[in-house]
Amino acid sequence: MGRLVAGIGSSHVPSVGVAFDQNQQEAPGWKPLFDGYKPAKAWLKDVGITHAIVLYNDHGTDFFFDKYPTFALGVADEYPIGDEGWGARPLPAVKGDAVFSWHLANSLVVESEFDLTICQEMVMDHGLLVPLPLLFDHEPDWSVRTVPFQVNVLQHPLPTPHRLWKLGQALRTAVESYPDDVRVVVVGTGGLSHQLHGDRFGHMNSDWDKEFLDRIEDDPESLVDIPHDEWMERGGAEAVEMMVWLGMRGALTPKVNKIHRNYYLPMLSGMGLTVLEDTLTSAAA
Amino acid sequence: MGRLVAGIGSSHVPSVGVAFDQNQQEAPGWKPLFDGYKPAKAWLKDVGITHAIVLYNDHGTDFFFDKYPTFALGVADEYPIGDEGWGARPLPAVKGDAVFSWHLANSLVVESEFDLTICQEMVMDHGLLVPLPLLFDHEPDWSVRTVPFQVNVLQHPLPTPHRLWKLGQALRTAVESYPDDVRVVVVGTGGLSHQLHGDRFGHMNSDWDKEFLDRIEDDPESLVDIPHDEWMERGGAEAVEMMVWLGMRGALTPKVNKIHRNYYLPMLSGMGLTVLEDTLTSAAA
Amino acid sequence: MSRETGHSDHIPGTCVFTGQRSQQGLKLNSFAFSLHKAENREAYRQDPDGYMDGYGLSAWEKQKVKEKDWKALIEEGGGNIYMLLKVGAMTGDGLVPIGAQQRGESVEEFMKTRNVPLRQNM
Amino acid sequence: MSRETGHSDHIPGTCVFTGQRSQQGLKLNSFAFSLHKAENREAYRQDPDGYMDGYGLSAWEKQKVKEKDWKALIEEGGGNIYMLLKVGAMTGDGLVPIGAQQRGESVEEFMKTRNVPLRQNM
Ligand SMILES: [Fe+3]
Ligand SMILES: [Fe+3]
Repeated sequence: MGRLVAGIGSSHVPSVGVAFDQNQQEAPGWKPLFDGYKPAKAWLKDVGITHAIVLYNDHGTDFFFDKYPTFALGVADEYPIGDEGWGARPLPAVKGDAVFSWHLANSLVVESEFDLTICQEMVMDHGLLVPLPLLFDHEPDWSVRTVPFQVNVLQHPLPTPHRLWKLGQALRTAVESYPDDVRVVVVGTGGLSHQLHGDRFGHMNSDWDKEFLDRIEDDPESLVDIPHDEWMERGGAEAVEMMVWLGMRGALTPKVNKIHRNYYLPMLSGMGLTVLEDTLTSAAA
Repeated sequence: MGRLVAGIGSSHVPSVGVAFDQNQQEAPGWKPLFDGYKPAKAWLKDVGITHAIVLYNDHGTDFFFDKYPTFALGVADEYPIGDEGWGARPLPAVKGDAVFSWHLANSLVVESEFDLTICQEMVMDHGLLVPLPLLFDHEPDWSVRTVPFQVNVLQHPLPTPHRLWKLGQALRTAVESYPDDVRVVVVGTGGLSHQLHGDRFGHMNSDWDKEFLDRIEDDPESLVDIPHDEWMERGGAEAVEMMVWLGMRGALTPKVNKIHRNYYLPMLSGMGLTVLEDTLTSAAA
Repeated sequence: MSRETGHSDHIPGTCVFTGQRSQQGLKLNSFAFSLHKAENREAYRQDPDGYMDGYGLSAWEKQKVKEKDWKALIEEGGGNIYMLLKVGAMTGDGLVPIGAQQRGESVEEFMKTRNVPLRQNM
Repeated sequence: MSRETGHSDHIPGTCVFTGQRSQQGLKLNSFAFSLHKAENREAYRQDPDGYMDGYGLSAWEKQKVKEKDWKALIEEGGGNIYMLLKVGAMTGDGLVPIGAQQRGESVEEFMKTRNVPLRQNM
């Protein structure tokens, strides 16, 4: 039977991918970031994760505004690495699990009534590719099977935080009805505070970032009614990505065990990481 | 203020488009079908419809299984006529209304939490193009502004009939919150009974078609819990299209005035037409 | 049953187009879908094998397309009827011959089962 | 307010990427999106005007792209920052110069406002 073991929230700043590929992990500006992922990666290996459902957003790698989905679920066995304008990163194609993904699709659409766009072809964006190799081995091949789940946070109208919360709950239902013994982590990526356009370019808000990291852990339902405008006012217009974390948190038990947290605020955005253990699964283990 | 004036259910058999373009309206095999639309078209003109929201399904004209949406809403000012394999029909490009469409998008996604795929580019399929010129003038140009709404009934998992019912209710909410004086008809297309593949090719069920036409009018909520399998068993595998009519019916008042109905069963499929007047709007008029 | 798995096949003579079938037939259906463009139909006519190779079709798939074995393409190949209809439109096979072949009947035999035999339908 | 209309512009210095802006900038953003393919970047380099003409860009849009006036493209042209970043990636302009231009600052002035000035960020 499918088990939801943990949830992870992570930022996905593209330059982290560049720094990773250039082996900058020990450089002074980057070390506080990369060191933060080490305990997370070790713990995920320890608890035997087999599958990662990654909620992320595309940034113009695969989806365009001709036809823009609110929620797009990948159902392939393999996903190519995207070229975001400067060539594809040297990573092996992301390894999927079509059978598991179609099961999730059936449960989400028929049981939980989510109006998914179902993708048999889907190209991976830094929204997923930045955190994935920080959390799992990828050489010689990925140590985890990934289900990509793309969320629109670019073109308004955006899904509400409440809808993302419900999505998380539906993902749990879907995972738990899977007949095979998969051990699943749900990852939500995006944020934290940042704004990338306008006079307000460079806006950051570490107070809000830290409050968010507390609330996503202890009191996540207090976040589900915050309107889009308030996410933008507090964190910056592009920080609506933070809502995606609610899709992760909604999948977990109300109370969670905090395994690890990291926060770093260089340059242009708050970079956060949180690792939360599901208490139902940990109690059963 | 936006007003929901009426709902229409209609079949969308491709050969009707061919017969229409070849002026076969008086041919003995076709006359019972085309005559059925005449009172509908006259009545729609009479009640001053300005906008049609057309719930239909694509049949491989614009959407493919690489990325297949459950619900796709058009938000353009114009939609090209599709080529379904034998050239595009000689019809003017379908006239849209981007401002109205984006209003619907905002309401459906943010207020009602539907996970739409939003289409600024969308090519029209016979699912929409067969009924449209039977219901509205199109020469020299369309007498109505159209909002295309594409529903997946091809690739399982399909949306549930219950979800389509809720969609109809959400469409009403969206129309009624529009500040301009638009007079809207919601059209649901598809069916009736037909199966186009397998040993069961050619299956039709006029008893079920007629029961459906009664229930969609008088007792639509009795249809929302029918599982996909039962729609397929009764009407044929491709008759899951009939569920789309629930998106139309859900937008209307529980009680409706029946304006017109037509049914014809030639060759391969039940061809139905129903015109239902909203009782709230008719009472207010 | 299909509510849970989406993989119901209990209706006789019916292949529900599930995710499983869509995955299996992705290349075949992608080829068929591409024929909504006139230039692609022309390219197919010029060189059927070369065109199908461009979509990665297997030898079996290419053979069944050329044999117009719609039944095999749907039941064994994951073909979707709406996509395959574009192949038929190109080769001059309408829905009736495609359906009759699946039923194991001639067009004439099939037409006898219809109440109003319209020339073109669906 | 934006809950109803999706067209909120009350946050100073912020252009929310609404449907209205997406409609306005569709061609511009389509051009920018196309640059995720290396062959398209090469085609642009060979003939910037011809390439942009192929996406139906207006004279104003072409001029602002060539002037690297990101501020105008976003505030007046409906440009989406994530799409425009692909133009910058091609022309060698990272997020920092793109952002500094929008703030009306030099890169040096902007860097002074940062606590950890990482070379590449975002
Ligand atoms: Fe991002
Ligand atoms: Fe149809």
